[in-house]
This record gives sequence, C-alpha cells and structure tokens, in this order.
Amino acid sequence: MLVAEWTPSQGPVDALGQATGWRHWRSDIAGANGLVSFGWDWLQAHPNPTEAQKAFATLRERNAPMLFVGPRFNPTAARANEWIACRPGFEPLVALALAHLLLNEGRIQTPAGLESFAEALFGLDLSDAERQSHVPLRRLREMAQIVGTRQPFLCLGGRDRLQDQWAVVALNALLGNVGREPGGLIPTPETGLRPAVATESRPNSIHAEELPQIIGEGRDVEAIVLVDVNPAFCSPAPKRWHEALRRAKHVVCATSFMDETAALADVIIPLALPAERQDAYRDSASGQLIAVPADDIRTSRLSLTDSASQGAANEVRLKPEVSELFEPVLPPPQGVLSPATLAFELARRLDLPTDVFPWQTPADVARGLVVDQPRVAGLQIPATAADWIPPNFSDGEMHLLLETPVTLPRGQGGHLPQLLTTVAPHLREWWTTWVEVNPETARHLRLDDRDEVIVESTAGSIRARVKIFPGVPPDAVAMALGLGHRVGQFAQREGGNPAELIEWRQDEESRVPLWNLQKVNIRKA
Amino acid sequence: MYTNSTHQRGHGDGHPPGNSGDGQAQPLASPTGTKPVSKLVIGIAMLCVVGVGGVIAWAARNGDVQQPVAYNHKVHLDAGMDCAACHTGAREGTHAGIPTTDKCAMCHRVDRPYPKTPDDLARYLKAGEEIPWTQLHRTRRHVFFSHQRHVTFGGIDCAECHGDVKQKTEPFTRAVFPARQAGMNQCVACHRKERVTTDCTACHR
Amino acid sequence: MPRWGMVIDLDKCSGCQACVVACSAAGNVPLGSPELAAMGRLIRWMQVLPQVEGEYPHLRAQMLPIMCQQCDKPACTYVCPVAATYKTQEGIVAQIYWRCIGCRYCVNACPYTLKWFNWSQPQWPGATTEATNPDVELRDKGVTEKCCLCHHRLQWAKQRARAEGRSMRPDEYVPACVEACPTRCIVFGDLDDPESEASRLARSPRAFHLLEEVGTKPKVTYLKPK
Amino acid sequence: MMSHIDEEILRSVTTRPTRAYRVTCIVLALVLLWSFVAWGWQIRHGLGVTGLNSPVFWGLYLVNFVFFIGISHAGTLISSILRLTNTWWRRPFTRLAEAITVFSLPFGATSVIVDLGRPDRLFNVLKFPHFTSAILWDVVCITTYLITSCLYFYLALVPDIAVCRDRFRDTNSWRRSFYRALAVGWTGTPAQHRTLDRLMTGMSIFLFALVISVHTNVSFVFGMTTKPGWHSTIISPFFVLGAIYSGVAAVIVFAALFRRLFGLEAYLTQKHFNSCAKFLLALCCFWFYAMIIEHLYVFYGREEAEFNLVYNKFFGDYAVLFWTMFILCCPLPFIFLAVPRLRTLRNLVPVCILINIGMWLERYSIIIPSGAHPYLSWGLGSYFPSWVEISITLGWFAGFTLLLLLFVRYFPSLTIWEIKEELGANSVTQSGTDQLVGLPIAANS
Repeated sequence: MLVAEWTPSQGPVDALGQATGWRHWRSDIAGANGLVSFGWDWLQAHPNPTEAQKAFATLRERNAPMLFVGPRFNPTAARANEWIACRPGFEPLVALALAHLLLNEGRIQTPAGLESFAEALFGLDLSDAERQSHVPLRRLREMAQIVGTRQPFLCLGGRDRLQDQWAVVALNALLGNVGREPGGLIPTPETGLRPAVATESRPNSIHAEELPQIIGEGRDVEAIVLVDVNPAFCSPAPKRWHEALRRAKHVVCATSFMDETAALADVIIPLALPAERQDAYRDSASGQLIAVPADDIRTSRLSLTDSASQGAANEVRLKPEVSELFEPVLPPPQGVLSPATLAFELARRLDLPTDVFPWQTPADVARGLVVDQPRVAGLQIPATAADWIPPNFSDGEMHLLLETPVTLPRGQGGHLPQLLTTVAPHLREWWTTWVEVNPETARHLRLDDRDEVIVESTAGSIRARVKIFPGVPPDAVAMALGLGHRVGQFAQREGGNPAELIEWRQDEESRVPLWNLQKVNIRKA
Repeated sequence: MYTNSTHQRGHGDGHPPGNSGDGQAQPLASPTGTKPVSKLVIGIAMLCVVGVGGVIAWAARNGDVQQPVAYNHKVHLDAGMDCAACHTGAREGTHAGIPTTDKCAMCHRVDRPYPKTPDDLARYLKAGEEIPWTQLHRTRRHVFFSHQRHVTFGGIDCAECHGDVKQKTEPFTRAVFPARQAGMNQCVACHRKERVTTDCTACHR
Repeated sequence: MPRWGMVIDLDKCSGCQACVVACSAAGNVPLGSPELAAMGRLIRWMQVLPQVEGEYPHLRAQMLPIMCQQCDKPACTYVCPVAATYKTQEGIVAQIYWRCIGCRYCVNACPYTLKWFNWSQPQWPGATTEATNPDVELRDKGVTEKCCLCHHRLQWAKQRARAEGRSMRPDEYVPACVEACPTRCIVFGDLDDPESEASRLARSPRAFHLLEEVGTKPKVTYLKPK
Repeated sequence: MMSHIDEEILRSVTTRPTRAYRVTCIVLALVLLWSFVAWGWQIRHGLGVTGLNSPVFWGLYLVNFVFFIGISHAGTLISSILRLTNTWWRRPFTRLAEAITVFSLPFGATSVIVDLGRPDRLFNVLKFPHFTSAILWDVVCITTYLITSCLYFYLALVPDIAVCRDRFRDTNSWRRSFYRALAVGWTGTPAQHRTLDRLMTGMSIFLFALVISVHTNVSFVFGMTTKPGWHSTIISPFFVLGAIYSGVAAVIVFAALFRRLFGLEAYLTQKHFNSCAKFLLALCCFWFYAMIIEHLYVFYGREEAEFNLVYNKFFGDYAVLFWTMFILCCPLPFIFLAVPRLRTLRNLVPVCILINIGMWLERYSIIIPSGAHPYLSWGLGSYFPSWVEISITLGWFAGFTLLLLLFVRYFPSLTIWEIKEELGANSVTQSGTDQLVGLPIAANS
C-alpha cells in the first residue's frame, strides 16, 4: 500500500516528527512575539498563503520583530525588520551559532532533555561559523539580543535535509517553542492535504516524488490520481514523470488548466482556481473550513476554456476501455467537483483500497478529526543535531536560488494572465522566465537587463531573460518556479522551466527532494 | 435602428442638393458640349443617390421580426393576468425576463379544450422545447438598467415605457416596441422630472 | 453625503498582490500580454510598486500599493473636453468610457500617471468574456480607463438597501482591493464621518499623501511604516 | 505699364505648367494619399499602431499640430500686422503669407483628430462641451481663426481674381465663369477700394488679437496640465514667438521658391527679402531670450521633477535632439541673418528651411521628453514614432505644399493691387514706414 504526498518542500520523515512523534504540526506564526526564518520564504511559500499574510499583519500590529536569514532578498526578507544575508545553504549553521550564543550569553537556560545537545553545541566554533556562513559575529550578537529578550520567539526553517531541520528544531526546543501555544510549534489534526509521516499505521509511506522511481523499478501502479498538482512541470527533473505517467494504467488529473500533467492523463477533470483547493481555505488551527470552495461558474469556465483551447474537450479525454467507468462521475459541464469526493469515487469504482488517497474522504470528515497529544516532556534532541555538515552542492559556478511565488503555488496559476503579471512583487518582472543577476556579476559577464541568456546545469539547460537585481549574492542567480510552461493558452511562453535545471537528488534521511543544492552556469544566448 | 432609418430618409429627401449642385454647374457647359466639370458634378450626384439609397437599405435591414408564436397580450391581460406573472423579474430583478414554455404549460394543455392552445404553441408544448423568441431590444452594454429600480422603487407603471400592452393583439415588433425608442435624453428628462439622480455612474458602468 | 476614501498602512502591506488580482477581476481590466508589457502598454488599475534601494547585502524595500488617488481636486477632470471623467458628489472620480473621445488629455494631466489608455482593442479570447464582471463595461480600443473605486458595488449596495427599505450602511460598500487584502492594510470608509476608521487613521501622525505639493488633495492616504 | 505687371505676375496662371511642376504635384498627391491609407490603418487597429505608450501619451501628431498652427501665424502676422503698420516690404509677401495660413491650418486641426483614440466620437465635443478644458477652447479658437483668415484671404484676393477674370474674358475655358463667379463683380472703383480697405483694416485688427490668442490656447493644452516642463507661464509667449518665427521663415522659403519658378524677381527683390530677413533676425533674438529664461528658472528652482527633465534634455537621452534643435534655431540662423555679407538670398533659403526643421524639433523636444518624465512613472519612458505616424506626418507636409502649388497655378501668387500701390507710392511710404517697423533698412541694401 502506498501513501503518496505532494508537497515540494516536505518529506515523510521530519525532524520534529521524530523528536515529538507528532504526525502533523504547524508553527503558530500569528501567536509569536518575534520571528526568525532560516531561509524559508514563508510569506510566499506557506501552504496557506492567506493565513501567512494575516499572521504577518498581526505581528506588525504587535510590533513583533521579524528576522530573515537567507542569501536572497526575497519578499519575506524585504518585509522583515532585519535581513541577515548569509551564504546559500548555510542558514542552519546560523541557527546553531545563534543557539550557541543564546546559551553562552546566558539568555536562556538549557531545558530538560537537551543537555547532551547543549554539550555538543559548545563544540561549535563561532569564528569558524562566521567564516563559513558569511554572517558577521556582530550581526549574530544583535540577533541573539533580539531573540533572547522576547517570548515566544518562533524559529522557522525550510524542510530541507534532516540535519538542517534538526538545527532549527533544536533552536526552537531551546527557546521552549515546542508545543507552546500560542506562538510555538503545535500538533494539528490530520486534515485534507496535510503531509503524511511514516508512522506505525503507515509504515511504508513514500514521498510522491519517488513514484517515478518505483514505477521505473517495474512495480505496476493501478491508478495515479493527481489533484491540482503538476509534477510533469513542477518537480525536480520533471522528465522523470513523463515516463512514469505513460506506464501507469490509469492517470486521472484534476487540474485548473490544461497543464503538462493533464496532457499525459487519461481523464482530465477541470477544477476551479488553485486558490479554491480545500486546504487553502482550511484554518490549520481548528481544521475547520473557513470557506467552502466557491463553485464559481465563471472562474471554472475561465480555466476550462484554457484546456479547451488546447484541443482537449471541456469535460474529459478518455481511453475507450475506461470511458464507461468514468462517465458517471464526470462533473456537470460548468460545475466544480470537490477533488476529494471525486478521487474517492474513482477509487471505489476502480476498487482500490480507499486509503491510497492521502486526502481525507467524506468518511473521515464524518468520523471527526484526531489530534495526537503533545509529548513535550519526553522531547528528545539528539547530540548529533549539533554537528552540522555543510551540504555538498552539484558542480557549477553559481548557486541557483529558486523562488516559489505566492501567485504560482506549486507551479499552478500560470493560466491566469493577471497572476502572470504579479509573479515578482519586488521586481515588477513580467510574464516570461527571468533570471536575477547581481549587478556586479552582470557587469562582469557583460549582461544587461532583459538580455536572453542560457542557464545550464548538470540536469539541463533553459533560456531566460536577465533581470539585474541587487538582492541576489554575486555568486548566485535566482529564478521563479512556475514560469516556462509548454502548454496553456496564457501560460505557454518562450523561456524555460527552472525545474528542469534541478537534478533529482533526495536526502536519504528525510527523503525530501533537494531543490536548493543545485549550481548552474549562465551565458549569453 | 428604426429611428435611424427615418432619420436616413430625411437625408434621402435632402439629396436633391446633389442635383442643385448640378444646376450650378450648368453655366459652365459651353455651346461646344458638356465640360469635364459638369460631368464630374453629375457623377458626384449619382454617387450621392447610390450612397443614400444604400444607407436607407442598411437601416431598413434590421427592421421587423417574425416571432415563432403569435402571442396575444390582450387576451392574457383581459383574463386578469398580471405582467409579473410571466415577466417574473419585472419587479425584483434587473431583467424582466421572458417566460419559459412550462410557464405556458401551467394553463395551456394540449389535451384540454380550454384554454384554447394555438397550434404554433402546441407544437412547442408537445416537443417540450423552449420557444425561440427573437429578442427585440437589448440595452447597450455600457448602460445599467434595472427593472427593480424603476418598477418597484420608482413605482413606474409598465405602460410608461412599454405602451398600452393591454391592446396588443399581436406580438411586439421592433418597429412598435416602445422601449427601443428610448434614448439617454428620455432617461435624463424623466430623471430630472422625478428628481432622481442624474449622476452618470448611477446608470453607466 | 459621504466622501469615500481609503487609508493604506504601508507598515502592514506584505506585498502579496491580492489587491492587484482582485482589482483586475472586478474591473474587467484587460488581460494584457507580454508583448503589450514590453511596449509599456499593460493596464493595471491597481499595482504594488516595489521601491528597492541599496546594494547587496544592505537593501531596503518598500511595497507601495498604488491606484487612482481619487483626488478631491482632480487634475484630470478639469481638462476633459467632453466631461467623460468627473467627480461624483460622493467624491468618486469616475470615467464614462462611452463618452471618452480618447484625446488622452486627462492621462497627461494626472500627475500620478494612474489613468490608462486602451492603445488597441483589448483581447478577451475564447470564453474569457464569460469570466468578466457583468457590472463593468468591457472597454473598447481608444478610450481612457481608470480605477473608479468599484462604483458598481456602491450602486448595488444602495439598491439592496433600498429593496430592504432602509438606508445604506457605510460598510456595505467595499471596493474589491480592500475586500481582498488579507493583511487588512487598506481601510476604506467615509472620510467625512469623523468616527469612521478611515478618517480616524487619516488623522494619524504617520499619514501622508503622494505628491502633496501638486495640491490634488488625494482621498487615498498612506501611513508611513513604523 | 500696369498691365504688363499683370502679365508678369499672372504668368504662373496663364502659361501651361512645366513638366517638373506636374510631376511634383503628382508625387505630393501620392504621398498624401499614402498617409490617408496609414490613417485608415490606424483607425482600424487603434492607436496601438503608433509608437505611443504609457507614459508617452502624445507624440508626432501633437508635434505636427503645434507646428502647422505655428506656421499659419506668419501669414496673418505679416499680412495683418504689417498691413496695419503699413510696412512697405510686406506687399509681395502678403498673398503667400495668407495662403500659408489658410492651407496649413486644416492640417494643424486634423492632426488633433488623427491623434484621437475615437475619431468617431469627435462630435461629443460639441454634444457635451466641458468648458474648463483647454481643448474645447482650442476648437473654438482654431475654427474662428480658420474662418476669419479664409475670409480675409479671399477679400485680399478679390481684386486680383477680377484681373484674372478680365484676362480670361474671351477664352471659353471653364475658368472664365469660375473667375467671374469669384470676382463678385469687382470693377476696382474707388468706392469698392474704400470698402475693401475698411474691411481689411477691421479684420486685420481682429486677426491680430486672434493670432495671439490662438497660439496661446495651443500652449494651454500643455500648460494647463501639471506635467513638468509644460506647466509654466512662459510657455504661452514662447509658443507665440516660436510660431511667428517659424512662420516668417516658411514665408521666405516659399516666396523664394515661387520667385524662382515664375520669374518674379522684379517684384520680390533682394531688398524685400533683406528687410524680411532682418525681421526674422529680431524674432531669432527674441526666441533665444525666451529659451534662456525658460531653462534658467528651472535650474535655479531646483524643483526635482522639472530639474530631472531639463537635465535629461541637456545631457541625457534627448541631448542630441535638443542641441540640434538649439543650433538650428538660434546660433546658425543668427550668423547668417546678422552678418550683412552672408544675408544673401542664396543663404536665406536653406537657413529658413533649417529654422523650420529646428522649430519642428523644438515642438518635439517640448512634447516628448515631458511625456516621458512625469512626476511618477511606471512605464517605459521611451518613444519612437511608428511607420504610421511618420507616413501621416510626411503626408501632411506633402498635402500642405500641394495645396500651395495648386493655388499659385490658379491665382496670382502676389497681391497685384498692393504691388501696384507700392510701385505707385514707393518713395512716399518708404521713409514713413521705416520708423513704424523699427527695422532700419539701408537704402542701398
């Protein structure tokens, strides 16, 4: 039995889960009194953007300081009170150094269960950390000063390698944020599209990104149901998926427009806008629906016409042998069918085990939602968390920093022209794939704004337009994920898809795909 | 376009100026025969005639329509029916609306002698199809007209705009559908008279 | 008679652009295309203007949401030869697209350059027209257009109130951008009512207007970041 | 003696046109036709076919508008003001000057219509007039101006038409009745002359006021916005000055042209051109003065937006344009007009052409840079005219020239009756008018 989850940044195994045994948890940003993010562009990449913006506002009202540690001046950094620029991939080291300072300067006491970690932490050489992370010790002390004087001060981190996660979790643990309400890390009920974690009940759950491999290994998959995700476009080395989707018996794709995945599907079910996904409107605290997905005929029509213009019928394209199977569940021409119900229905008809489906079934809703009890007392942070090893990047001259624009979540939304003009709020860059280059680097490479360049990596090479932007470090370039579609009335543009630059690598511990360890070369086209 | 066409006819009558121009040109013609100029003038005159004729033809083009069912307002209203019974949106809605076939079917049964069901209607009732009425008038898309505002809020009687429907025995045609003649001037005149807003944004979107 | 205006708290704007999208949808703002964008002919009534200063790694940025400033003394209305743009009694600077002759005098007169001109026929391919807002006209080529503070929503609010036989409550009329803003950094209301939140915020010491020196008396007030 | 004057001046009318003349006319007509095609294309596809964008909302069309209205002023000025002050050297120029006025005005006016996004709604201006708009004032002014100057032009033409009528009396060509109709029975009786004089003087006064007001209004279209570079008080006098400057130059060019074409050396003498050139010199100096004032204020004002604009004109993207304009308008003409040795007819013509090019560029450098540099801008800020705009511009110039050429083919290019006056009372007027015009004329220049 497989449980496949699609969240580009999250894996079946996560540090806090291991430390606490929680299956699902969230960071209560709105409740915090201060916030420091280690490389996570949470204003844009938060699974629930609306909630994130609201939290931002409440923090501002409370004059709670927001710090951002990261290489790129992204919207989160731009709106933060302090932006601490650091070397790409070294954010966790900054977190550890900060923890070290906090303990050293006696701003916090070591809580129970963290002694061994604290011991190990003192082994960290600050001047060495300063040299590696490119963050001056002075800045670190200032941070410690801010962080140490406020309670609760929440720390956020990207879901990268497991040891990266451990660094941030440990810092949170030191600050007593684990299980703290409000303003800490809190267990949440198992809701719709929340990620599943390997647990007793689901021993061998996998990350969705592993599916192509598994299928490749000759394991035959009855059906793949993809709801409002576009792996054939928006995953590392997307080509892997094309093969996989060809091999699967049935591919059902519920999508808001005729995207790359839909192009390979047997059945296409038109959705409304991505913003109407169930989880986007779910309050992650209570798990209750804030708003029922709007059955907005106009918007769904808008997305439909897009698929229609791509030669696919509004309703479906079917293999003959499955047509009668799917006929009855097809949505009314202008109706919008809830993805969960739809998938569940399909599963029944294909008599697949229904818990194949990661999202909740109507039955789950009836049963009510189970919350695991926080196990803060027995919180375990291993000493190994303290010795952090720098990631090994792929070869190339420049780091590739991927931005996940809030308007194009998971590579969706590219079919709406209005969204395409609002991709980069801090750049006013429009429509076509661009690559942000530091002015210095541009001068050195003789590049000018809007020049056509070729960005190439070990995985592939794409075309893009130069955008000179002082917010990227001289040794890195930044690109936005979600542009460069090959299909779609509005989405289709010249300029490539940055995901094709990412070679398929996985952290063997957390099993998350490694998006941020890619290096690239750039040259004039 | 009916008003338009009359207007164009006005032009038609006014087309002799072309000839008079011709007349002016006469003295130019010398004993030795017509001079190029007079030829030119005649040519222009002819062009005018053709042009005006064309315009009139074009204006007349979207004249009257043949409705699929010869609906008789008089009979229904005399039977004591209320406008809003069929035009359900007239009071609460933006559009007054045209009744669907099943509305007709509420009284008209093909198998019953009374009320008498005319054949043209019967055909649609049997087939259970909607009657393909031809729309006589559509408010220009930059204008926002709400029946509710006028009928319910303004307490205006339908007849004010739609004429004496009680006497209509045949369906409306473009030519005689009164609302078609209404232009902004009428709107503003009435709004002024009734002292209701004449702010552009109230009606223009 | 209320005087509608809004206050934008730059401290709370997260630059998420929800207002931009909401505005585009509510106002049937032409979809645009990369070609038009490259020619500088993209129309967006509402924009979030980034202001980034400095050099790596010392940068400062501010997100400035801008739309028609709804001036009390609009520079654009005086110069229109056909009174296609004018100020309503409730202070909304409106544009009657059907009357506009496209001379672009008002667009030049606007010191904020926040009026837009349809250089060519706006394209609504396929059934995208069905996705448009029926309460707002689809503009033709050759006319000027602008943010009219979603005045159609005001009309509807009035009509609803009238239908229920009561007077309109000020909170019934909310422009799309204000409604969509998740951080609630845009506050909308009657500036003449001293109790309304908008007028209260407009009196705050952080308040300022764009190009105050031009003397257009905008009804859009900004609050400096703390 | 008088009759041979008629003959000489009427040569252009009586003799069959040369081949060159006919070819030129045809070419010009084709160019004009092509511009109509371009306009049609623009009407079909909207102003998108131009190079305009946000924030450069006004381009070539407005430049042409200002330019054509500008040169139209020379006519009225020379023929009305100089007629009022009874300046002797005006006489051979008046007819051409008025012709230029009458024929350039339509092109000026239509330039605005071409610029409209919705020419089909042009009449909204009359249906819903909004009196605070400078454009509306323009419409009023320019129509008045067009009508009056046409009338004025015609009045001055009547006696000469009579001459033509008499000349064609015994031919049976269509011209005979044509002239007869237009001559409205002018016989040249003293009574008629008195009436004509009274009318002309009256209209001259009126036109004098009108000239000033019209171009002031044209400047209002720009001055009444808050745009940096436009919103200044000097813009109006500067516009009027520039208009007259370019206009007089235009008159000289065409006068010299027709002098050459129809051998009018006897009537358009070096002396006339010389005096006219001196007048031009004065205008050139005034223009320079206004130019300095306009920019000096900005430099000392240090108002940010204004300053950026001027900086851009002087040293930025528009530097080449601006300095070319400046050189063509001031230093270069000044040298050729001020130094008596260089003030020959051979030099005068190219100089005047250059002045007109310069003045056109001046309009360009007033309109486009300001458009590209508003207070706040999120647009491109750059502009290059498209083929449509260029074709229409060329077409308008071609049309203007064509009308002039056709005119002189059917009507005397000089005001015969005034020439006669001059020859009649030359010695008397000269010394008298010198003070009036205030331009000392070397008796033997």
